[in-house]
Amino acid sequence: MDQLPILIIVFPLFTAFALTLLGWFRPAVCQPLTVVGLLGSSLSAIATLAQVVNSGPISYHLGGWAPPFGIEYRVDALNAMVLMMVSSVALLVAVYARKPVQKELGGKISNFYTLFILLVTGLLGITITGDAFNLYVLLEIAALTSYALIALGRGRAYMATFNYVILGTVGACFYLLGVGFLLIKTGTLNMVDIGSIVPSLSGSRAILVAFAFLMMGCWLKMALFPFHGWLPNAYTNAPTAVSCLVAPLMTKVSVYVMLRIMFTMYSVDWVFSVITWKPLVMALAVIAILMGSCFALAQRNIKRMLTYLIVAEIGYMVGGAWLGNASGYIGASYHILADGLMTVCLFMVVGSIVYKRGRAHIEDFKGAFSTMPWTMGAFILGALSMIGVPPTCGFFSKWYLLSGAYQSGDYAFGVALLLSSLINAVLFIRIVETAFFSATSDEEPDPHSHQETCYADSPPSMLLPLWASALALLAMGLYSSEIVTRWIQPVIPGGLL
Amino acid sequence: MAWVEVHYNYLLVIILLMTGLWAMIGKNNLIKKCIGMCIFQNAIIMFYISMGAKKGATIPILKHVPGAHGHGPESYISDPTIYANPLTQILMLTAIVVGVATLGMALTLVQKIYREYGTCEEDEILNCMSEEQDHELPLQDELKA
Amino acid sequence: MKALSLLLALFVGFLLIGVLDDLPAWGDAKSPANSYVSAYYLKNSMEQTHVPNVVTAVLADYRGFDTMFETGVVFVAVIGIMAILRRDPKEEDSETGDRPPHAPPEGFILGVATRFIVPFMQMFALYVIAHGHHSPGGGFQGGVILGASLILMAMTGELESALDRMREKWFIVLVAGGFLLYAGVGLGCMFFGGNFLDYSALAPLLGGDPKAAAIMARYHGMLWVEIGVAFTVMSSMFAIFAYLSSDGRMDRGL
Amino acid sequence: MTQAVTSFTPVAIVLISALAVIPISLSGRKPNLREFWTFLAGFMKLALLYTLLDPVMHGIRVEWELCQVLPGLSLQFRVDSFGLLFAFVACTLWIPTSLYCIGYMRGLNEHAQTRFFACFALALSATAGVAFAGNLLTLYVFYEILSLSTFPLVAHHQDSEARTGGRKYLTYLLGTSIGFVLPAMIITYQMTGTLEFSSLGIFSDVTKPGSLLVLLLLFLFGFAKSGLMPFHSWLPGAMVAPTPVSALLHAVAVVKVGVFCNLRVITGVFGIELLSDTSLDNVICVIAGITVILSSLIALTQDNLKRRLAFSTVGQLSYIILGAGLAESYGVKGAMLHICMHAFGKITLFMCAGAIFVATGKKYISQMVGLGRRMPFTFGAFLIGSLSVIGLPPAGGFISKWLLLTGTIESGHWYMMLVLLGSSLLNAAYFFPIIYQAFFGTAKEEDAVAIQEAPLACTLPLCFTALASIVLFFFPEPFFSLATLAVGG
Repeated sequence: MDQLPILIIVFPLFTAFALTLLGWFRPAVCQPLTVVGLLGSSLSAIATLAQVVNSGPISYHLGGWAPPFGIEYRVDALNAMVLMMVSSVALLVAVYARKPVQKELGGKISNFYTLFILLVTGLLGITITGDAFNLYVLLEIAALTSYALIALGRGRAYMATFNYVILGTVGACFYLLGVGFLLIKTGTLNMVDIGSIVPSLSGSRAILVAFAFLMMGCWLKMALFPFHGWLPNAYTNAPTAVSCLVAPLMTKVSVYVMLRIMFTMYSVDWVFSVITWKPLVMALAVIAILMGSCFALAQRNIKRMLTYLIVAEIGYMVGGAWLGNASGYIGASYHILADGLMTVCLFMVVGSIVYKRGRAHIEDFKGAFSTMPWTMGAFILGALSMIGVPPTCGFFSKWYLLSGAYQSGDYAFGVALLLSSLINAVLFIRIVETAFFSATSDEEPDPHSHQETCYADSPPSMLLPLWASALALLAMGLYSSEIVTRWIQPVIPGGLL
Repeated sequence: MAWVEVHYNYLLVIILLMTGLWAMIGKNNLIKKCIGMCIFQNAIIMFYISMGAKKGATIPILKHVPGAHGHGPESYISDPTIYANPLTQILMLTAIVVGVATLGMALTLVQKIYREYGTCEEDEILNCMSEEQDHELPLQDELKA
Repeated sequence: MKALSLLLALFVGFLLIGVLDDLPAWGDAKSPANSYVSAYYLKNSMEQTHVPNVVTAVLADYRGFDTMFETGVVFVAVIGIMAILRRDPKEEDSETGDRPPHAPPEGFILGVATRFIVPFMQMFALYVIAHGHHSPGGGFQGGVILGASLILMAMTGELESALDRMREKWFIVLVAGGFLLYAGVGLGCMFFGGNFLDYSALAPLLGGDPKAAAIMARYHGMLWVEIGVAFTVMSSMFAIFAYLSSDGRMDRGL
Repeated sequence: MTQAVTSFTPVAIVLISALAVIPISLSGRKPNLREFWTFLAGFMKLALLYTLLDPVMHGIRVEWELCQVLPGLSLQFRVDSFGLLFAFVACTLWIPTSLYCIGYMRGLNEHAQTRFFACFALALSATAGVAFAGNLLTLYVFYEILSLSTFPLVAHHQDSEARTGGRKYLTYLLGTSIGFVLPAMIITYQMTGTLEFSSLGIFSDVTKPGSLLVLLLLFLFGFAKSGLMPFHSWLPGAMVAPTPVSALLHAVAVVKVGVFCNLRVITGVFGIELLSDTSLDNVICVIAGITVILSSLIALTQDNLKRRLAFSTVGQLSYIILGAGLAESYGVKGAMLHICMHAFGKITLFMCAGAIFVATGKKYISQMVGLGRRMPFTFGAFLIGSLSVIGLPPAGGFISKWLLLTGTIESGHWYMMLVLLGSSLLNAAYFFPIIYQAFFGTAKEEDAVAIQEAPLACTLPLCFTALASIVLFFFPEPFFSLATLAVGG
């Protein structure tokens, strides 16, 4: 059935209308409606992925017009994979968000779910579109919805969101400027079309400046090192359900956009031989990894610590993409999936702790193993994946990134990866220690007394998605060679050796 | 001077870009940041429109062949050089609408910040927040009811 | 912070000046931007969509998907601002003190003048929407004029009088309804077998010789879409004004 | 070449104790039922192992592939004689230790016993996983699972002392495994394209000796569980754990896994010939020698009985690595045998330490004057255990020490013989005072009358293991032939 690609967008879009209209009268219906919409979207995403893997890339012409003149949806294995990740993570968070939203955003439930599903539509649109300008419009939709969602938090959220708005707009306008320069030199907006024209003008400076602006736009959106100022404040002050949704998806989709720009609009030999940016970008990635991990060490608030870890993970992906060899590319694209799952799992755990104990500072984890065993069980899986312990998927993305770094001789990047894994190990051991050791009270627990462990774990509607993502981490780890050979291998751009 | 005469539209765009960018990041007052944002977006809109302009071209609405009144495609002049470039104008329609939406959102946030801290100056807000941080009660955090 | 931003702005400026002479000259008709895709639109839009105003043709048909998400941006802005600002008027507010006491509308002349002008504005807006195919205009421009007429009423009279004519519930339904109309037409084309937003698939609705019906289906499809856009833009302009001016309480304007 | 057959038994062995975790944690309310599950799993594991003994003795390699995890690399089990030897040691000793655990935990009325037994079973399945690992990746997977599943055991007391011990335990083990083994594995995979163990070693002779040295050091210090000198201090730190944990884990399972991995790397990844050609074996011998001497000296100064035993374990482990480092068939055979002999000897000593603590509450050697007469069985077993560890004739340790000594002469590292003899003397120096003091010293009055033997559930297993180490001297049959097969094969 060739209408699959557009179904991914139509399902959440029409749910958004239903939510606005119905939500006004009966807010209770919003959450199930969102889950149904996202279910439809993720099923069609999975079907698209299956179709793409079996029979090669799909090209869907919007409005019936052929590509350079109309807008085209170009779906190959890479963006089908990211589509599946985005829609399934959003589905998990939609199921998870029921209780925290009721508790934190009592009055604005229908608004929240409308913005929630429009953000997912925006992200899905960014991932699937094959047209440079359409990507800008969807970037703006995703950005606006995330501004509104984050601003739903209280007090300090407004100032954090205002900074996010300013830097987000600067990023989007840089992207628009880049597309403008491309339009001036190539005359077309379709990514693949641009890709075919760029090699012939590789000498011109306008193409170089266009690449500079596109990259600056992407890096601002994904919060790479020098441009990461807005991310920690914005994601920490956002309500729990919002940070569970925004943290795993926004930055990963921007990394995907960077990959799309580097390897579809431009070509491998343009990025790695015509311009000599590789050392600069590798340096940025290394600094991002080290800075993110060290700042995470210094945090008391676990949610803020996780946001700094996101900044470090971005360093992984950018470094992987700019290594310039096949296993670096595999590592980067595999890490988009792995990191999405890891971040959603850890943020859901923090969300459950905030839901149960009001706050997520490190002291609030005290005695969590005894009172919230299931949540902490999933936390251990997520932590293991973040550290890079084998059976989970975090290990395999580190494996590819490290072998890529070894092959291309970027030892600084390799050492940064190992150092950040060790720092992650220290971070999570510290939390496991607090959770494992002292009972909920502060004084020294008498080891021999059988303190009855009051079982006060979070409700099943929060535990099920949490465990689904934790087990998905394991499954992705075990089937990683399947993912790499069947999905990523055929998509590796030609020039990468 | 011939060089300026040929590229003066890009020069204007660059000047507007620089002022907009500087105002957005450098200015202290939040409203001035929003104004800077508008200047920045309008500069890019001007860049696109100036890219699509042609010397001596009219608006891209097809004109009748002189004397013909039918509605078929043959009775309209469709030579591209006499009409301005429609594509860039459409893209900029979208950019204007996006500009309005972002400005609306930014002003809403400024209003909320003003309601929260009583001032629009960024430095005053920051030390308000840092004061708040110091005497923060142990449990009073992002979930203060 | 100031010096850093100055530095950054200057850097971006010099980066751009460095590239100036590589860009095509001002007004040059042969530049790549004006020759490749846009030349195709100018040559073929009349024969493919029968719409003389090429801007509307490309806006609503060739790149119709872009415009749909553009209305999406407007829709998102309204929902976002509503989510942030809106609160029930009854909620006691610590700073009620500083809001100006309810000022009765000052001038009588202003009231009479607005009541006289507004109907003509709205008539002109409908003309702009309907006549978008042949003359400059279309959904956005018409919608903005309609929105302006409502805002004019709100500013000169009182927000309450404007709200009486356009209750909050109504403009939220209209915002969603316009966007739904646009996406609904797109979905309709899918039911008739075409791709999303492929109006020529609606030809069977018009009947007659299929080739001509396909072109006229595009013509009318665009009109429907423009109406959807007009609804959304109108109610969103008014909604943003209403929320901002009444600080989310939707009772008294500034 | 040995013909390979695929069968599910190795996976069954690994999974039995892992699956046993579920009934154990479910039957938390009824302790006796819970203990029954542990014993059931232990005996089934042993039975399955016997079924594997026969094919392996005839040189058939049993293989099983779980799933392809990386292109050209899969989670794969391959049982060869060396792996079987180690699995035998771990599984046979699990049963007496479980009995000992019941006696100890109930004797001291410890809390959270269900979690204790569940983690114990999980640790054993990880140990079996390491034993049967077919390639370096599977070995690394189970190595990590073992470190994580033993953390709740080490930090069982949940007090501040346990916290520091647990923190040091995890940071050392996780830090070195991620910091050193991961890059080493990746570099080897890049260089050779495979991580399978093969008796001739997988490095083609073109690789530069410099990078080989770096890789060797990364592996040796990466597997920090083998307690080589700079990375050994987690072992004494882990003595905060209850004694059955230090008995089975820090004498048998955890530390032996570290040594087993190093031996696998030395024999399977580098290969003995390559080591002797590039004279890397001297590097191993020097590192191991230093660790042996230093740890034996430190053990002399320790007053806490468990810390003294811990440092003696560090020394004994380096015997095994030293044996492998000789890069000569006798040395390697001696090393493999020493794994088994030392396991039986050291577990007896730790059980005695635990029994003394349960019966008298004494931890420090200076307090244990004249207890021998009151607790004859415990101190008798302690005597036999220390004989085995020192390597004197009636106990099994003598055979492995003998092979190690012949190995040093055969391979020409005669100075290593001095190290071995010297450290044996040091072993005697820190064991015999305890025994002498216990039997011939005069106990203080209140000790003389109040003390009597630890509960039966504690003394029975330690007598069993003491007897076993004596029997092994006369009849070392399954282990000896397995070791000869491993070296010869």
